[in-house]
Amino acid sequence: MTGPVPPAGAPAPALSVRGLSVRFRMHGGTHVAAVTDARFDLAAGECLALVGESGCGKSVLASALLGLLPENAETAGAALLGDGTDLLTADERTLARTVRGRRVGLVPQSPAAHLTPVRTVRSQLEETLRELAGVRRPDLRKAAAAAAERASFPLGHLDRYPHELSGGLAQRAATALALIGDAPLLLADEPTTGLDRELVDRTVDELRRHVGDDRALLLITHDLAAAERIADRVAVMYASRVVEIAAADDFFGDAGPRHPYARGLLNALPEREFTPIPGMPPELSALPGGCAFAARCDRADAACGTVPALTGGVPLSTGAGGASTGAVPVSAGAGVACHHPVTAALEAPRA
Amino acid sequence: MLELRSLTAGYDRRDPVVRDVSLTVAPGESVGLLGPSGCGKSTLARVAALLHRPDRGQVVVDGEPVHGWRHRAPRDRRTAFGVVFQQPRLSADPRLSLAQIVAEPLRATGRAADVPERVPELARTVGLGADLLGRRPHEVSDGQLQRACLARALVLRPRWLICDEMTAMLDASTTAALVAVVEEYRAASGAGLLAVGHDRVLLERWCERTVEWRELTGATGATGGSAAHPAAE
Amino acid sequence: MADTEATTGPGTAADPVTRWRPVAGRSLAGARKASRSTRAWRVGSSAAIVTAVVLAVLIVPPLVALDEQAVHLADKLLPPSAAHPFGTDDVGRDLLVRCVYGLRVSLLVGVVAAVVATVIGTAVGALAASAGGWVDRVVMRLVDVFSSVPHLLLGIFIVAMFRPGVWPVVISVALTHWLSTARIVRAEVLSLRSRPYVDAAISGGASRWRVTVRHLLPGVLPQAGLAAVLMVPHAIWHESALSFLGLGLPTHQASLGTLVQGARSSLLAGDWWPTLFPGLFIIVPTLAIAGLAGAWRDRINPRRRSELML
Amino acid sequence: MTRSLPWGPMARLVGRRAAFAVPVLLAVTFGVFAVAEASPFDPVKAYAGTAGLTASQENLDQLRANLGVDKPLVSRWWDWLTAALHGDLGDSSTLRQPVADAIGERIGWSVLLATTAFVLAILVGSALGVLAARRPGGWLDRCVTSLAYTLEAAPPFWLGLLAVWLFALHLGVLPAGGLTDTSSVAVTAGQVSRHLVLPAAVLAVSQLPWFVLYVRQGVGDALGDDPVRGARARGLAERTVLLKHAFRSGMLPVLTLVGSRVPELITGALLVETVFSWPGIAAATVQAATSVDFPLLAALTALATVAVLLGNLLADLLYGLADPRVGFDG
Amino acid sequence: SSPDGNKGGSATSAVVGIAYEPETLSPLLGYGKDGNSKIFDGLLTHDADMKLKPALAAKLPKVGDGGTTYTYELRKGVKFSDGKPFTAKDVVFTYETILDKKTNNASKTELDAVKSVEAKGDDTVVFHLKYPYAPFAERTVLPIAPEHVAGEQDVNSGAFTTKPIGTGPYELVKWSKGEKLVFKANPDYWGGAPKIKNFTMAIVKDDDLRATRLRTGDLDGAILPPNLAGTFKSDADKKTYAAKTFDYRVVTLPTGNKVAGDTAVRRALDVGVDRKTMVDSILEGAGKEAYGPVPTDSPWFTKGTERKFDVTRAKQILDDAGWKPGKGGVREKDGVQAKFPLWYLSGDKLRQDHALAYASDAKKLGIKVEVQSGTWEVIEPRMPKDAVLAGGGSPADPDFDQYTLLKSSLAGDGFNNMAHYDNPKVDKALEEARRSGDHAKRQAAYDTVQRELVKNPGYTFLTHIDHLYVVDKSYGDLTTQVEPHDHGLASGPWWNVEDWQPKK
Ligand SMILES: Nc1ncnc2c1ncn2[C@@H]1O[C@H](COP(=O)(O)OP(=O)(O)OP(=O)(O)O)[C@@H](O)[C@H]1O
Ligand SMILES: Nc1ncnc2c1ncn2[C@@H]1O[C@H](COP(=O)(O)OP(=O)(O)OP(=O)(O)O)[C@@H](O)[C@H]1O
Ligand SMILES: [Mg+2]
Ligand SMILES: [Mg+2]
Repeated sequence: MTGPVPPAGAPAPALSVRGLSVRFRMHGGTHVAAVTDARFDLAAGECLALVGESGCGKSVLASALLGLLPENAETAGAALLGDGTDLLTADERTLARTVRGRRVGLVPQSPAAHLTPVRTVRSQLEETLRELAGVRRPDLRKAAAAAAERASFPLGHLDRYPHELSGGLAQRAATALALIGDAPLLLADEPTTGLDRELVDRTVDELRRHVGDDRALLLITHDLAAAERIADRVAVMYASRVVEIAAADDFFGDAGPRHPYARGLLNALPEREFTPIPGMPPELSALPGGCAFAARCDRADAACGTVPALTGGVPLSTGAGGASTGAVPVSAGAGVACHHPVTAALEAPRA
Repeated sequence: MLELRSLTAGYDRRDPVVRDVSLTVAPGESVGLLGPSGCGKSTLARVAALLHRPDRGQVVVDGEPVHGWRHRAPRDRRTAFGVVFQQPRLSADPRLSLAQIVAEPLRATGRAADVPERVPELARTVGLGADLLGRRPHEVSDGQLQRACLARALVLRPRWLICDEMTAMLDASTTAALVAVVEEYRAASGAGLLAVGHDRVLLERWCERTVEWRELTGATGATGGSAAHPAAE
Repeated sequence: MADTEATTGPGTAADPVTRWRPVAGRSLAGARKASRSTRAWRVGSSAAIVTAVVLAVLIVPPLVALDEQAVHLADKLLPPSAAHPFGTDDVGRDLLVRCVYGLRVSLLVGVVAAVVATVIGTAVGALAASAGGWVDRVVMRLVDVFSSVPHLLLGIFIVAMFRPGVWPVVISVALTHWLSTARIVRAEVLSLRSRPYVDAAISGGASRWRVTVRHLLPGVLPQAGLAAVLMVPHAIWHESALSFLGLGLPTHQASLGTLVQGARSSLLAGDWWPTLFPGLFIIVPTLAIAGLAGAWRDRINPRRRSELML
Repeated sequence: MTRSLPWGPMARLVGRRAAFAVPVLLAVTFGVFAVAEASPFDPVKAYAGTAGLTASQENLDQLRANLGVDKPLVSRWWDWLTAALHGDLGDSSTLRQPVADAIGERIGWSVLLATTAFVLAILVGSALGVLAARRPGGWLDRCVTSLAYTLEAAPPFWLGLLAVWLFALHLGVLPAGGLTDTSSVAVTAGQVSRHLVLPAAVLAVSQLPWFVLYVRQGVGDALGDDPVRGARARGLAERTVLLKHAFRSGMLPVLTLVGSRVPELITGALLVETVFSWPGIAAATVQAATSVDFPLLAALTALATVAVLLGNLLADLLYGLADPRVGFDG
Repeated sequence: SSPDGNKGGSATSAVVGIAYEPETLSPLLGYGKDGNSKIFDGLLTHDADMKLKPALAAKLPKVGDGGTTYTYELRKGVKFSDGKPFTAKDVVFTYETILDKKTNNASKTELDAVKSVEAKGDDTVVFHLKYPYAPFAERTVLPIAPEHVAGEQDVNSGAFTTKPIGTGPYELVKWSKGEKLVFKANPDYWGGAPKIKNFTMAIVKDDDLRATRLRTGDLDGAILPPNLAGTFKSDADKKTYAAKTFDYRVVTLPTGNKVAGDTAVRRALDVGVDRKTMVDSILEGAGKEAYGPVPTDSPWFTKGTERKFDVTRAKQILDDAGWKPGKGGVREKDGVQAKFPLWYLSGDKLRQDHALAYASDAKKLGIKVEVQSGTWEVIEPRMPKDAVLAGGGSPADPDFDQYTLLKSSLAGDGFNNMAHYDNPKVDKALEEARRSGDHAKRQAAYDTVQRELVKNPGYTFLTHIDHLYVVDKSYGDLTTQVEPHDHGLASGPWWNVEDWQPKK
């Protein structure tokens, strides 16, 4: 199920995120730290699943990569595309003309809200085809049908307005739109909400197929089954930080995640224990000084008063190891940000 | 008893989405409704919550057939249903803060006095911090917004809960937490639940009974071929 | 372990090493979004102008007790000077005094008419749209009836029925100008009415009235507010149009509209001051009001709120 | 397979409006009769003009009888109405002409002027509004907005003078007034179109501010909304985002304006025609009103009503088409 | 600046801008009743000095039967522009139709004296009057309509009202309402074909625009208010003509008002207003001080009735009459404050300025004049009690003005005698002057009237205003008539456009 892993020393990754941070300025001078110091690489042909508790900053991370943050946001760090374009500092013109849709595609969360309400799905599809794929007028209808087909969007609903779509239909429409640009990097923010299992599988398979060998996919999802189905690696976010990056096989396999939070997340699945992680996530406007998970963690001790760095420790899989990226040894392949990570063999979760 | 009897509903009289569907939820019972995407589950949920007038058929609440929908339904009828909508972004007034969104039903029904007590209590239950409560919908994540929407649905202590894909945009832990919140409430109040979703595993784990969409059609509500639904391309 | 990492990346969000870049500045290609300080400055100056205008209108004329109609034929059309900072008009009246008096009258006409028209228009439009059905149809046809008689005609009739003066003008402008507001508000409400959050409100037990007031009206306030602001200069326009037809305020009584209107000939003869100063007196307060309204709109706009800090 | 226009609902809307038009017309014409009657204007004095200043009372009384204005209001209205239904609109006392002739001769020019101006105002207004909304707070935005408010305060007779002064006198590029060159008799398309430029532009400019500011506001709001974010994320060109997404959503209030600005347009036309010696019918309206020229006034308001009703119908049809969430109710 | 492409400046055409548009072109409804209608001719017409001369009549009328019959011998061979001959029948038709009750002609009062009109053969017409009416011949300048055309139609709304046919020097080519009237020369005009072949009157109601259009060269001539005419002073191509007029501006001092009706107040105001400054500033010099309806340079003017501006004397008069200074500088007498309202027609700048200047002058005397404006509808009911800034003036005969202005029996009759002036001596003199055919007697009677007005003014006459016209110089030196208050279509330098001899 795992895709091909990029060989070490391969050309620059499709996306390389370095210390990306986003915060929102709020009233009274406070800040909401939505993303803090994210660092990871995404190679061509690879699919990275980004999971984490609701509100931990996944969508904000995606928005930051597309330069679509609201105006009260501030960013830091860098997010480099394969050719060195820094998505965080590129000017709007570059982003609009060459990046969005063309080099970085997005399946937005809340697709219904992201469709223009006064135009039919068909017209929005055709327009995108015309602009991004250069399809000429006579071929538009067929191309639109084909694009809809890819995302399992029923052709009979093409002439509907967004408000006339069910949640799942809107989701599929959004996916269809995002696939048109054939972007080398695709950000899919919850592309399967509102879909039934069969459609989820079809959709993620299509995404995987789309990625193939030369594109990369950042799959933001709550649907761990979907992540398991197509992801090569899994990144776990908690309270604005990436707390673990692991190969999917390890994460979902016997070894299991190493961060206590990630383990809790898996355990909460209905097919497993279906119990929430105790306690509540911290408010991003007032993050605790040390490890943000400490308050909910049964392993916490005094050491957790400092923020743990994302360290590789022992490479857990064949994933593109830290060695290849030199200066920032742990950011790319796998790692966990925990003072007391779980060792694999000990506590592998059983469904 | 919430009975949906041979309901036909949709957005175009000539081509209804929901055809001849029947379903019953007993008080205190939790029913999960499974169905493919786009088959009409949300529509049915809206009919059941008295928000959408069916073309044919009857909704019977506690033995009394419903005659008015939306504003025409008597207020206590309407508020007997707590609804969590599928798309939190669209179902939250963008001008109100989360706290106001939760408090709104109390205010609308003249129970503003309860606000200072109920809202923080519910916020705690669904896991919304004070900081988030002061923000407006576009300043929070979808999941956080959905928590507020659940709190809004519960604030009037409804006798029937209708959760339309409540957890679709939630992570596993939050899903588990919110399901726990609903179950706790049901245990305390004896409310009936109609949970709409796609996730068979989840619904089977959550609900006492799950039904498939295609089982609902036909007068008996047991058998009968489903009308060709859009997902069937 | 963490300490070793501190040099390669920021530790916490508050770490001084983190170099934050605002995104506001690059929200659009080349567009320099006004920085917060210029914005605040703009709002501040608008507020200052409006305050000054209100003070001038309320305090100056009674205090100074100048005779705005005193004619000094010998001093006609004097350019601005120390004695007459704004110069004099073609029968030798001091333009500064007349501008201040005119401001008083015109602002009264403009603001009262705008407020009345907006309130009526918003109420009618919202009522029609949220009631829907035949109420909507009948009310909107009544609106049609009203709008069918050209505004100026209705204005002429109304003004003619009274003695010429400020109030007939106010009434005639207010009564003829709520119609577009009503239609705009109705259309917006119709569009908002079908939003899912209205469903949520209904399910929460909100009455029709409450849905309208709490969820629909706030959504149309920007539209109605814009109509109101636009109405201020428009009312001044109307007042001078009525004068043009010989039916407005007594033409010797200073109002900004009539001042500008009366100065046309002087302008052709090359005397600019009788036009310029009253013109500025119309435009500057209007822009100031518009500026304040814009700031207010930004405040109530759910999306811009986080960005604007007053 | 493309979604065809919703002819059924549209036809029903048109039908309903047509049915409503009858009572509306009755109400408006009667209203005008009543208001004119209640006004202090005296048709006889107006008819007599300056001659009336020295005319004897007896002469005036005779005139009153001749003009038929001594009858009670209701019967006058009824007479007018029944005659009008038989195609006789009566004689205008101010124009000393049958109303049908008077209107027939001049209405074309008014319609030409008003529609040109309106179309111009909508197009230019929308364009400026979109440009201003693109960069809120930018210099273009500030210029356009200030200009719009300024123009809103400038009545057509002012703008008219300024326009003539600039274009006819200083630049000498456009004629200053009239339908054709002042000394020529023939009405040629070329001449009319040259003479149309200034009055139409002035009328358009006087209508511009609402369109500019509403488009600006609508587009500005839409630009901050999720759908536009979605369109941007898809990588659509800025032009497309602006026109096909932000403007498509933001122009909805403007469509309403199309209907509700018709009365203002008529008001504007009424002044512009006077200022530019344009031989249309609107200029006669004021005279008809102050002279209480009932037949002419009633016919003109009926015309205005039809224009307003059509404008509103058009607006509602467009709105229904442009915003599928609203439909064709009303 | 000399505009290129001056369309009208060519030798044979002229375009003039006027402010008023006639409602009708039918003489039967009042068009051209004071003569000079371009399309039509009257039996008589005025020359430059406003003296009567024959037009359609071959000579001036013979007056008989003690001033009650007027016999006109008609000019022979005159044709209407449609080729049909003009006969006595047309004259009878015209007058009878005007006097017909069914005809909506508001000025038929002017023909009140007429009992009947009789055609004697084809070329003699006899008017029988009800009473001797000395100025009757002045009334026969009114245009003659063709019976064969106008008689076939509804007189009030027929096509003739907009498409007239007459005997005059010009034929109407086109009347584009609200825009212009286009005339072409009548080649068969009995007085000889005019040199100006095409004559256009552009209707430009707005003064400022008219001035601008004149400047652009679009117009060859235009009537302008003093301040705008002034802007052409330095223009080498334009000449300004100031037509002398009988057009006065007057403040009515109604007898019904305790203050304005007081003779002392009236007299004080009469000498205490600064007419000279009004002429200089408001009229920019284009006018004269007025002391009565008759302008100071008219032969009918009674020398010595000029009032010298004298504030001291005015105050003296008031003091003597018991008007004592009260609070706020306003005089009082018997508990009555010396104040009264003064109305002017709203929108009329000239009257407004006169009213304001009057009020300012009155204030210096201790009389508070409250200036107010309104339409005639508003003003009319107030005329018996409130002062009004009125205007009027008709050069043809002193009777036309003075009788309606001063005759006590006409007080409150419409706009006649607005001040409710009541002076038996004046009444008697007016009646005498009206009935007498003898010039000297009439002169004496009007002298009496003017002297009485000094003793008891009733009105404060302020100015006689010149009508200013600016015309392109290429038409050579033009003349103007003495003009009445009403600006007829054909007043101004183009009163005799048919006789213009353009230079080029
Ligand atoms: N405009 C904003 N202003 C302030 N805070 C914001 C804003 N947008 C998002 N946030 C905050 O940033 C955090 C991250 O939000 P984000 O939408 O990325 O969450 P998420 O991980 O995508 O959650 P979900 O799974 O629910 O979509 C949330 O806590 C949210 O409250
Ligand atoms: N307002 C509307 N107007 C017209 N058609 C609509 C409208 N809302 C929904 N539909 C259509 O009705 C059908 C059923 O929609 P509904 O939202 O009930 O589906 P659903 O079962 O909830 O699907 P999902 O699981 O994707 O949310 C769909 O085909 C949808 O396109
Ligand atoms: Mg998200
Ligand atoms: Mg659904």
